[in-house]
Amino acid sequence: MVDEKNLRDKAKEVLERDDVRRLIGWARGTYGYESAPVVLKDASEVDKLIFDPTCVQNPASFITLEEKKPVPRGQEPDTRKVAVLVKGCDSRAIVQQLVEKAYDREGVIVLGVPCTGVVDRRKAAKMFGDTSEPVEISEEGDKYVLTVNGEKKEAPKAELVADKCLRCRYPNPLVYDMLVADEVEKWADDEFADVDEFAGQTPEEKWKFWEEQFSKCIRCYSCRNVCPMCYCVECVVTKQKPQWTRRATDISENTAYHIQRAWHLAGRCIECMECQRVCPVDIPIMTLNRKLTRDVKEMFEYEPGVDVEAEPLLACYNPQDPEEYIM
Amino acid sequence: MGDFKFAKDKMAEVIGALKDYQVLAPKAVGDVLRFQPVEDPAQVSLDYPNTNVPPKELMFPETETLFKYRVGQTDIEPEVPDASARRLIFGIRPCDALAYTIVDKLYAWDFPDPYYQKRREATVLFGFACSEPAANCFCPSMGGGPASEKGLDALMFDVGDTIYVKTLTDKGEEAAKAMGLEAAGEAQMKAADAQEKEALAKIKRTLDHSGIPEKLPSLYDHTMWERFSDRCLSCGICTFLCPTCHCFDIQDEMEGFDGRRARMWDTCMFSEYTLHTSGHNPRPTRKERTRNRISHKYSYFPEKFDVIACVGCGRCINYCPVNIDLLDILEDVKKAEVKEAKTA
Amino acid sequence: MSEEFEPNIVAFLCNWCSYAGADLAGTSRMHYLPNIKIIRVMCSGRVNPLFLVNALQQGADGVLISGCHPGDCHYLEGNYFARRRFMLMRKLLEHVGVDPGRVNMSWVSASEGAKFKEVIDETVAMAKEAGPMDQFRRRQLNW
Amino acid sequence: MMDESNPYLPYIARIEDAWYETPVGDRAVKTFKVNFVDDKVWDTWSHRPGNCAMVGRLGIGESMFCISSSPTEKGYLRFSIMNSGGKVTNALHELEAGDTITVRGPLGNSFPMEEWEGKNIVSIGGGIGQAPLRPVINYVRANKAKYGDLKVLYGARTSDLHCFKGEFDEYREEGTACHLAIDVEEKDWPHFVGFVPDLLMEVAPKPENTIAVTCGPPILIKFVTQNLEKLGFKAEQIYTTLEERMKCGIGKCGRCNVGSLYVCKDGPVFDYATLKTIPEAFA
Repeated sequence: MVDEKNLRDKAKEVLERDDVRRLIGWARGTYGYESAPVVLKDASEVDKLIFDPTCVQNPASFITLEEKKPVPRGQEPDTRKVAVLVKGCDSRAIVQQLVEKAYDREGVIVLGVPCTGVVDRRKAAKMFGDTSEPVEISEEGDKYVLTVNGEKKEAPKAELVADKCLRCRYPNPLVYDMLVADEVEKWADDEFADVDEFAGQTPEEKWKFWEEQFSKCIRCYSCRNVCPMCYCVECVVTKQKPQWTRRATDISENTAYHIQRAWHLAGRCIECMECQRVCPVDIPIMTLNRKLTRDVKEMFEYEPGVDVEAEPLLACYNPQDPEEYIM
Repeated sequence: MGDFKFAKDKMAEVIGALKDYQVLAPKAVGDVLRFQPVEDPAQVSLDYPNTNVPPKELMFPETETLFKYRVGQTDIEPEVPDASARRLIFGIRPCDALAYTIVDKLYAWDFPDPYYQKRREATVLFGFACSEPAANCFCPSMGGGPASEKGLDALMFDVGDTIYVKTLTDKGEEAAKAMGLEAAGEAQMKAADAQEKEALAKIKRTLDHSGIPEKLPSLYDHTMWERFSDRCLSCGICTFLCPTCHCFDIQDEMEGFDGRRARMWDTCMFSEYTLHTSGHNPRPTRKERTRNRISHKYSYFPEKFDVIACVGCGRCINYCPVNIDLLDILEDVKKAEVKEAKTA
Repeated sequence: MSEEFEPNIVAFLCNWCSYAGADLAGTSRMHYLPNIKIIRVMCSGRVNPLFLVNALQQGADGVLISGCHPGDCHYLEGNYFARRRFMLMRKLLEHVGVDPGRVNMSWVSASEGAKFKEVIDETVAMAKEAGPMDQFRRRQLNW
Repeated sequence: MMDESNPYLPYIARIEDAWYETPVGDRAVKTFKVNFVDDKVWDTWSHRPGNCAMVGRLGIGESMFCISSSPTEKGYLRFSIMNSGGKVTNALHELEAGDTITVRGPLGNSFPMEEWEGKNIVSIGGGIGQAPLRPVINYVRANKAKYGDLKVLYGARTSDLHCFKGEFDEYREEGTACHLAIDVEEKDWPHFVGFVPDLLMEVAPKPENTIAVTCGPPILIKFVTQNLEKLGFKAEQIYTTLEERMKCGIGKCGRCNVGSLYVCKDGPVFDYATLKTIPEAFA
């Protein structure tokens, strides 16, 4: 369990430093089963910070989401650091961003939060209904205790926990400057059973599934924007010259978009599942990423986001790489 | 206008009787509801809080051809929808119908938009009163309500085994006749009244928007926007799923020698929305874009058209993945001191 | 009526080996199938996997990427990068339901005119088996 | 006016003549003199100085450009377009005489030429910003009796980059003051060297009964308006045109708003007094 007082004290300590510009963490949401990501700029605000199983979002996304205006002539750019609270899965995003040299390691202060799983709001809403009040959730043994509209409710952890946590192999942050709680023990492993199950279908069955899913897409690009690895300044799908993907929403362009999105995460996806969580039309986007994760692991024995010293997968090669289908 | 009813288990027959109309009703793909043409009337169900994607897409489709052409030729074929092809939206929620009346004003303003207007003319709106409002509904604060009649041609109430239909316009009356409905009695009307009161009581969230339209312009430089924009993803969920958001992009597409000019949904939350060719962007960061979204809905639109471009459907709150809560922002707007420190 | 389906194949050939191999096949008067539309690129490593998706969108029934044999790349390592990319892209497309026979890769050197003919024949045969690509082709959808 | 039943339908126009105003290359300015393929369009067409039109190419797209010919120039329209490297400007620059383009307009508001009757006019332009000022100048020249004194102040980085070079002598022959400027000293340049705001201070037009119209890069507009106020011009006497990204041109698609005003429909011409009330206008 994370002691919120300790978390806030550490955050305060960091925010009081002169060389820190902002701290990204979680605060209580305004309603429902999810917290709200929050960017603090002043030590006086640290009481807003929380950590509990509602903290599903990946704060690492918000490091690269910040748009910097051009610095006016005669002024110095603000080089102060960004502090960020991360769970184990979120920390992999930072590792991968560092692997890709998205920013300097010195530019960020990572406060690691060992995590024992977060709640999937969709599962919780199905079980306990919608609520216009924020729900507090605490973990007691293998149960979650929720306060929904003032009433205490209980549910087995396994039924509410997010899918990503069911196969979490990195509950403890992989990169950090300080931990705000003691490390926890790993409780799960990833056998890629979901990938195998899907891959067992015929091409017709697969396409029938994706045709239905992709045609739902409204191209709001939230899956792209929330992704901590999608930090290009100009995205290929919105590029006009040349225009690879058209803005029209039809099955052709939507499919092309989703293939491109998944492809650009090949060997980079760190499985925080944010893309799938944010989708307003419930497209199981991670099914594509999971397939690539598995293939990358099998073919190239590579796992993104675990080793800061690693080279990006597609920026390196091994002469012995598999080439079974090449004529 | 008239009061009618039909038995719930006769719904397929009632919809099937609408031979002269294309009937559109909510259809689920997985957990996601959208209005789609009814293929099998037996599949229509009225058991839902509201559709994920608002029915604005029926008047203003995600992608819509404006006209077609062929390379090297100078004739242009407009693709204006046929106003005589009648459609009936079965089960539209009162908030979404109210949204049409707001967007109507924009599309009727000076250069009337034939694409939107033709579709709108051809469509009959059969509303469905809410008995179980969702957690983030606040329609009564925006001039609507769970059984608001604004913009509707008929309003249905689910009263036990029966659906009570109250027709509100000639268009609605005509459709009700085509459905072959029987007359409703006192009992259904009373039940409907009771249901409306009950539903109203279930709506928890409220907004007092008085003063907001006048105050917003003075908060142009205010730091409060950053409190929300710092966690904004710059995605299009809030605007694409908003029943009153109406912005679009126009692009040309070529397929061999055939071409079309089409318009598609666009959103002020994307940075490329306002990006000039020169690279200059008048709204370069999420702060300006968030401010523009709220200001447009709550200040610029009412300034031009005398009505706030929001109906309180709660979709932008429900689907925002980072909990940017419209009501939260507006509470901050009300609290903000105009003199508060400007941004550095 | 039942005309046999003739697939459209877009082939990205590297300038130094495969394109020269195709040239050799031609000058040697070998007869290879005419279904292929060649796009000459400087190196197989230049082929962005998006080209492949875009080709399938624009009416290709199959795509072939061909470069120098591993170790023979004019730019030393371009084909190694290409190999990684297309191994993964093929798997991804397969997961979406695209017949893997539509995505082919080969190593053809400048002296392998005969191999080039074989590769083309095989690619066309596989695309024929997969049938017309109509899954996410642009067909003036919603026009 | 436009096809009232469908404001999205463009007219097809044929390019009668096309020439470069500035040396060919990056950010070159090319002027197109166009005429409608269907002569009947002229029966309903009427534009005013300051109006814009969506000019485009089928298959590429359309963008908003100001009509750079005055309504007093009959039988054709002129558009002066800078190749800013975008999809549409690039494609338009490929076109030559005989090619067709699409024109949708006239759009937006215009300079209140009637209100200005009897007043002196000062036109202050920089670079391609002269394009919306040219119709004002030509309109005043064609209606000399109705207006007072006309002064033209115009600058660009080099003398090559001056648009509408051939017309300056015409202005002078008619007795219109024409003050030119370049940023950097050039051999045999008889006119002013320096920025346009400085040129303005040197010419120092009197504010009495005078309207100042300015257009150019944002930085020029900013300093010109400042200097005009120094010279005693009131905000109501200063007019400028704005520009934003546009798609529909008729106030529907949303993107060109500055505050509650749509540049495409409520603009592009604004007086400085109005702009002062909208912080976003200078974003």
